[in-house]
Amino acid sequence: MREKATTLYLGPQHPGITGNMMIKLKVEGDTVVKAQTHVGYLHRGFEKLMERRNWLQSFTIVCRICVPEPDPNELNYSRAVEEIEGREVPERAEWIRTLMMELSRLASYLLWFGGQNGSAGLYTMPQWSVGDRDYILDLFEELTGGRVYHMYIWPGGVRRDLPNGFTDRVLQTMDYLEKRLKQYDQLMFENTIFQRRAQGIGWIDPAKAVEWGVVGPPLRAAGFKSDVRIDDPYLIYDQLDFEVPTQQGSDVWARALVRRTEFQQSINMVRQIIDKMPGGPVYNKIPNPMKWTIPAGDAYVKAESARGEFGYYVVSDGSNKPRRVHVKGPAYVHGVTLLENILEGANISDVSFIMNSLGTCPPEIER
Amino acid sequence: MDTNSWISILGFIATVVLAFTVGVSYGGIVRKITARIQNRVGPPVYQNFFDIFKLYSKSTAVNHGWMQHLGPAFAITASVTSLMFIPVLNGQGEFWFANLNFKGDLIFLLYMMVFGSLGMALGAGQTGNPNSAIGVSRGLSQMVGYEIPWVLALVALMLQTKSTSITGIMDYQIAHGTWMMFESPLAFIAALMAMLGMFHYAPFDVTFAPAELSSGPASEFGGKYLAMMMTSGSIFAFVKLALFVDIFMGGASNLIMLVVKTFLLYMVPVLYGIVSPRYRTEQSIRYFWGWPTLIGVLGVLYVVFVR
Amino acid sequence: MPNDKNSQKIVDIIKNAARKHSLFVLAYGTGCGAIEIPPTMTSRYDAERFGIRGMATPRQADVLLVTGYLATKTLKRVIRAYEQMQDPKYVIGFGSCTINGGMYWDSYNTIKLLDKYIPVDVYINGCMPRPEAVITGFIELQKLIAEGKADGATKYKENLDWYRANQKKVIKNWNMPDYNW
Amino acid sequence: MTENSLDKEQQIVNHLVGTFQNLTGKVKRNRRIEVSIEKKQITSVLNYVKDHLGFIHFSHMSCVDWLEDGYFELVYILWSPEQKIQLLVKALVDRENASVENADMIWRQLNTYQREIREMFGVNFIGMKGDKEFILEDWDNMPPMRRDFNTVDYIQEVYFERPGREDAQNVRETISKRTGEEIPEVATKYSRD
Amino acid sequence: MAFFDIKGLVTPFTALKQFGKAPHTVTFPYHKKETAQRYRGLHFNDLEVCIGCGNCSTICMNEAIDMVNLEQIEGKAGDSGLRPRVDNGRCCWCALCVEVCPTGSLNLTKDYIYVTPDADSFLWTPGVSNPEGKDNISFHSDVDTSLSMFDRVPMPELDGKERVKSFAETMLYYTEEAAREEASRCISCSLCTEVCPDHMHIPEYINAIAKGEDDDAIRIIYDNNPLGEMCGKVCTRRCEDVCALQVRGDAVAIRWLKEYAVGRAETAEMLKEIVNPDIQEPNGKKVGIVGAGPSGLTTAYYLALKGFDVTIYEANEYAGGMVMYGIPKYRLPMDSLNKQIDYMKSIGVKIKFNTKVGKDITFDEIYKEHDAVFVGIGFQKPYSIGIKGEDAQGAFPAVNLLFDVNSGKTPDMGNKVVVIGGGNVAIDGARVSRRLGAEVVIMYRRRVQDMPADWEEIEGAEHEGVEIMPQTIPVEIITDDNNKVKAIKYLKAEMVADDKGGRPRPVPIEGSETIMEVSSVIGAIGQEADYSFLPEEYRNSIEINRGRMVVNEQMQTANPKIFAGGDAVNRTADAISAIADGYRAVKAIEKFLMN
Repeated sequence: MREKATTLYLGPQHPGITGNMMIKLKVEGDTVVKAQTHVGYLHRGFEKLMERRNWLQSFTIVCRICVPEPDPNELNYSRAVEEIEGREVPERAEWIRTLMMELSRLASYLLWFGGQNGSAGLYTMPQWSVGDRDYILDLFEELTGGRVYHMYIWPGGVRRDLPNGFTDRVLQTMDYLEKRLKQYDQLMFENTIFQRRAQGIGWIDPAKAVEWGVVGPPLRAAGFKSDVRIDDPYLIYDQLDFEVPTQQGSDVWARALVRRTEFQQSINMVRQIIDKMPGGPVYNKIPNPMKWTIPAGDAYVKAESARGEFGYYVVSDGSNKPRRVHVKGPAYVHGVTLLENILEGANISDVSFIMNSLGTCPPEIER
Repeated sequence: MDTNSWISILGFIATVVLAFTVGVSYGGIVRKITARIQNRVGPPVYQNFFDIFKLYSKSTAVNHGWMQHLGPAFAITASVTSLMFIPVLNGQGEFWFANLNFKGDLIFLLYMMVFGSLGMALGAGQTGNPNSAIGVSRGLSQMVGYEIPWVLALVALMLQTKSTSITGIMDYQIAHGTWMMFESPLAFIAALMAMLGMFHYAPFDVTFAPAELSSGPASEFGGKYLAMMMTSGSIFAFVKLALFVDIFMGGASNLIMLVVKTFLLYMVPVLYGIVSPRYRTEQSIRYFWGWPTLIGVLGVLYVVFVR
Repeated sequence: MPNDKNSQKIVDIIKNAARKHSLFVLAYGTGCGAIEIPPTMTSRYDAERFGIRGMATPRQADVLLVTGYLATKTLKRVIRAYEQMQDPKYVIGFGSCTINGGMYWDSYNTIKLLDKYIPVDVYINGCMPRPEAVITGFIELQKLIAEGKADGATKYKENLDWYRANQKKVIKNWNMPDYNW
Repeated sequence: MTENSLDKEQQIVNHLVGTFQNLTGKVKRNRRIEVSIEKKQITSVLNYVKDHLGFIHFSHMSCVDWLEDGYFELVYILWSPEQKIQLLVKALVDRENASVENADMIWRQLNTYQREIREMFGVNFIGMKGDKEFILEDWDNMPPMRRDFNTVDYIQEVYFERPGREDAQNVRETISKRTGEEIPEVATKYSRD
Repeated sequence: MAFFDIKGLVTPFTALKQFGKAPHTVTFPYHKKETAQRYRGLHFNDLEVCIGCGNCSTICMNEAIDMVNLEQIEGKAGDSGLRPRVDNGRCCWCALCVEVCPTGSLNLTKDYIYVTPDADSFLWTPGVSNPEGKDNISFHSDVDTSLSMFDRVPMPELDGKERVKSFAETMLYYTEEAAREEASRCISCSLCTEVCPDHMHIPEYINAIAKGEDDDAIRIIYDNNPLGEMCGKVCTRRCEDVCALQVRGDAVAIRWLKEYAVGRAETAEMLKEIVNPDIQEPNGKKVGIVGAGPSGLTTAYYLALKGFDVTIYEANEYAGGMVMYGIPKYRLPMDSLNKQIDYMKSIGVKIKFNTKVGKDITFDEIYKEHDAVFVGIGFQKPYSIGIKGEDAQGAFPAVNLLFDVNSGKTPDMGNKVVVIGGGNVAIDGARVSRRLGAEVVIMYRRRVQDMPADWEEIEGAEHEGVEIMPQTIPVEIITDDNNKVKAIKYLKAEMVADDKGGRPRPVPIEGSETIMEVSSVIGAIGQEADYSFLPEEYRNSIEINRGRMVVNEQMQTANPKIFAGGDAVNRTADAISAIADGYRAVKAIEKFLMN
């Protein structure tokens, strides 16, 4: 039976949409026949803004590019600038940066736990996990002075050293999260209904995944051992002991499991970092920021964010302002071409669910 | 009019007030309990009263045609009418707040309860909002799902008690000194599983699923409409609970008993909802047509062949 | 709605008390401030204590949170959502961006002064405002409602032409239904 | 990471230089290769590296506006998951009526990047499908990411600024007014920005 | 998919256990969570510490910070009198303003709540809007974390032992790289320009150096100072005392950067090519200048550029005045000065050397011959020390010693020299004597930190082996029978706090008399002007008050045709003030003659 197709606008104002974007769905009955992503609701023209800001000023705005996970932006920007300029970063700063990255991954996964279950109607989970995420934000606040926007990793190192007793509080929080993770397991991962919702949904063809530009947990859930932390090591990841989990299912459930495993991995990594962190300075001071110029050159740096490869292409023309900073967030591919593709044939109930499993984050698509 | 009529009318008004109060308070208590399970403080228990009063005080300037006005009106009429068939209390063969009842009212009630939803469906359909339309179709599909075990359970009851009126079933229980949930456990289980669907808590909240359909049929209803829908929902919750208590749990001889029984019963869908994600629509229907229907059929067979 | 608490009728006082304690927030994350809404609404800060809860559609909501900058493309949707909301309705502006452009003051695609396009009842300072600040903003809004001073919607109706002119200056292709309630 | 392991990278560069005319390349650092090609070679080079050299993952595509020199620089950033090498393919396009051949049949996600670049820089990709509007809506000005698009002028024209800050003083002016110092023409371009 | 998975159905219900647990909700506003120690909340500015440099305003990419006048703040030297005001409708709390604040007065506090219905009330003047904020400071910068570069690029100099061997320049001056680095420290606040008597365009030329545009730097310097290189070597650089960076670190080496810039032009021709001044057509007016000191040269240079016919009358063989003869060559080599003067000559300044006014030519003649006269005679006559035996052989003023040495003579100092005084001239005298091979002791009445001389000079002297005897008051020069200096008698002094709140006074300690054998005593306690060249009538027509010519703001004396400047007018005894006087006189003379 062929039903008449209706058009359903999912967003921009819609509880099921992640962030502020819109998906135009052509629906027959409960089945999506065509999906089209519309972005641009959060476009601020970051790259244009940076043309008018000098190298240091730009560092404070890059974190706004991805709100749920600002730290990979700061890290990438700083690393790109350091690579072009050839600036050395003190070892301790690299360790603190890694700590930031892993904490931010944890925070991002907690938000994701909430989002994934919120879109599935299990409202207890967001209440728990987003509430618990706040403890990580507390750590960020203590370390950086800001809850959400840290503006902490800057070219040359990090802004401030760890405060007294900070490592103890990090370890306490890790213990707490590990305890909570068991409860999450019981509520979510062992929940039959959740499993039935997630299995077989949002399938990405593993044969095409790499070519389609899938990155991060979705790619690992398709069976590829792909992680920037291993493929193109940065910071001190080569000194940490961790594994890249993979799954074969390539569906929402497989992605959930990958994230679940990585969550535990990150907790372990944070412990290792705290354990091994060397002393020393945290910051290789930059010159007077108003007169700081970077030699001409370009660099493409990337980091593994919680949602996948986050790339920055930075070009300097030798002046005190960046020529071009072009951001590639994982959602750029996930949120547009990939999402449009795998939504075809999906049930409307699963649209938001699938979108969450890909980690779509509109601000990094349009910037 | 004679005195009896006056008493009936007064009793009826008292019933509505009671149903409203209990229904809305339950809503508040549920929010509080949910909050505690979610590790937070939660709103005050009287929060839902504020919500409803506030919604009544809002302007409603949206106009999508007269059907939209009728939708909530249908819903509230249906809920109040349904309420009129529910004997609220029983005692020594007398029924307080018995309101209307007659032979076969259980079957009539079945229709009445559907009638409300249909009214809503018409109203929501009129708004032209695709979310509403999809929500309505989902709601009706799901209703078809849970009505089957529900009707099966009621058939079992009716066969067993040889009565098609609620008071008849209550009489049966009083006369036999037992509750139907023990007399006819399979029917009770089937009805209970169907009841999960009736309350639209997760995993069966497909109709209003916010992440999918904004809020489904209610998408275009704000202000007074929403207040009416909330009111009718609260009364309906009471209707369903009281009906369940009446026919399965021997009714209640006083208000405290009523509150205790209905509250305990209410906790079943609520707590299940707190720990469950939502089913997809077809999963939900498949669920109702699976175990609950099977048990319902068994319940009927049990009554027919064993009793 | 009378502006002075003393001249409020008893009905208004009751109405406003109910309105104050029941604020339905439109779930629309317009900008990056939306990231602090989940913590505010969930277990750690739990705004539901004040009767604040999210609502899925504009029809049902009382409060529009403009969480930060508005791209012109979003502004159009925000206006639409705002106009769909039922009276009385309130707007809370989050953070620097709604006040004077914030860090996007020189962006070609974001509006700078929110109150030129829709009336704003309360502004919250910050970038982003923490959950505590957000809650303070709600408390301030509750206070205004109780005093009958949160009358942004009335202002909007009275000065519709002025608002429309400003809106149309930014939104070039104006194809929206009239606002007639 | 060992420093002497740039052989792999150098091999690829040499291979590419040998395969294509007018192609120059260099190893930027380990795991980073950069090649410059001509505009008309874009699809053939991209196809070649994808099919023969294992650069199957398309990471990023960027465009840099070299206003002073009069061209756009298109940068295709590819990744080889096997060899773990990032390849930057750069091609220059004239700023005037910039147009390039469409490459979204090689990687379909390239479509998104090209749409963005078309919208933000006004580079025309010949034969590309997809809506004209991607991020912006009803934009009737110069493509905004071009460097000659002046944001400040634009915002002054379109948006409002909150009054109340007119009493702001410039430190340099305050001091020079106090001392009667006259700042010569030649110095003004070195004033604090 | 198991059709009936009892475990999966039951396990989620374990979540219900949470019902029994106390909620972890922060019940704000009833219970407030303390913000972190470095939380970035609202700004606080310590108004007393702030110097209004405006660096916060510059770094702010949101243009959120305005510098505004406040009622309670008055501008003064080293303080622009402006204070930052933050537009909280722009701020993003990145705290870069805190990181670049050179004084550390601007901080962020733990307060962050500010909620209001009024959109126009978000202008926040830190320190005024929240006077209590001082106790609440959270995010702040200290010297280590601040982005201001507090450490000066070290200046290479000759080793002290090397230096005393010759009159070679002691400072080796910045290389290009060092100069760029040093210049990039400058935050361009321009507080320095106010205290510079000449109001040179300091931030601009430093910025030009930082950007690698040395030629532009020279042009900017030559805008109002034709002796840039001289200033770069010997200026008293009051600018560096008010540098925003010196509050918590080292001031920018403004003087040496200027030296670096002008020093790039190695010859007068190069200088002319770079400065490439716009010389106006001769206008037929003649101006005579008495004295080729800094003020006279400055007047001459700028007047010549404006098309005047300028003639300088100089008593000595070389131009430069005190700069030429009063400053030792290891500080200011003759080549350097001559280069600058040659350049002036090349644009049309005429200098008549060896022409002492009053002897070789009368003032009257000059007065009559020119349309205006500028008198820049400076201080040549040293004050006497005022103790017994100062007319002895071997006791002489430092200026005379410097004059002799700079004129190429090698006076016989003996082997032990005492220099009396604590100013730059005293140090110069001491260091010159050291180079002539003597043991040198400086006697100064107060403490070392009270010495008016540059600390660099004092340090330099110490490196060269000059002994400084602070709190020492000479009372008598003991002579031998030939009236030749034999020894000096002095008293030790203790510092007594001044009752009136002034600086502590040295009071001699009774019975501390000591006698030290010396071969020469050099007095360096100041000089005064010599007006003997002026005929009585002129001396009456211009007003001379306590040895100082009185001028109005345009450097014009009571005789409208006579202008004056330099030490004899301002008594500061530094070159830059003289240059400033000259520059001001130029404008006045132009106005006087052209209208």
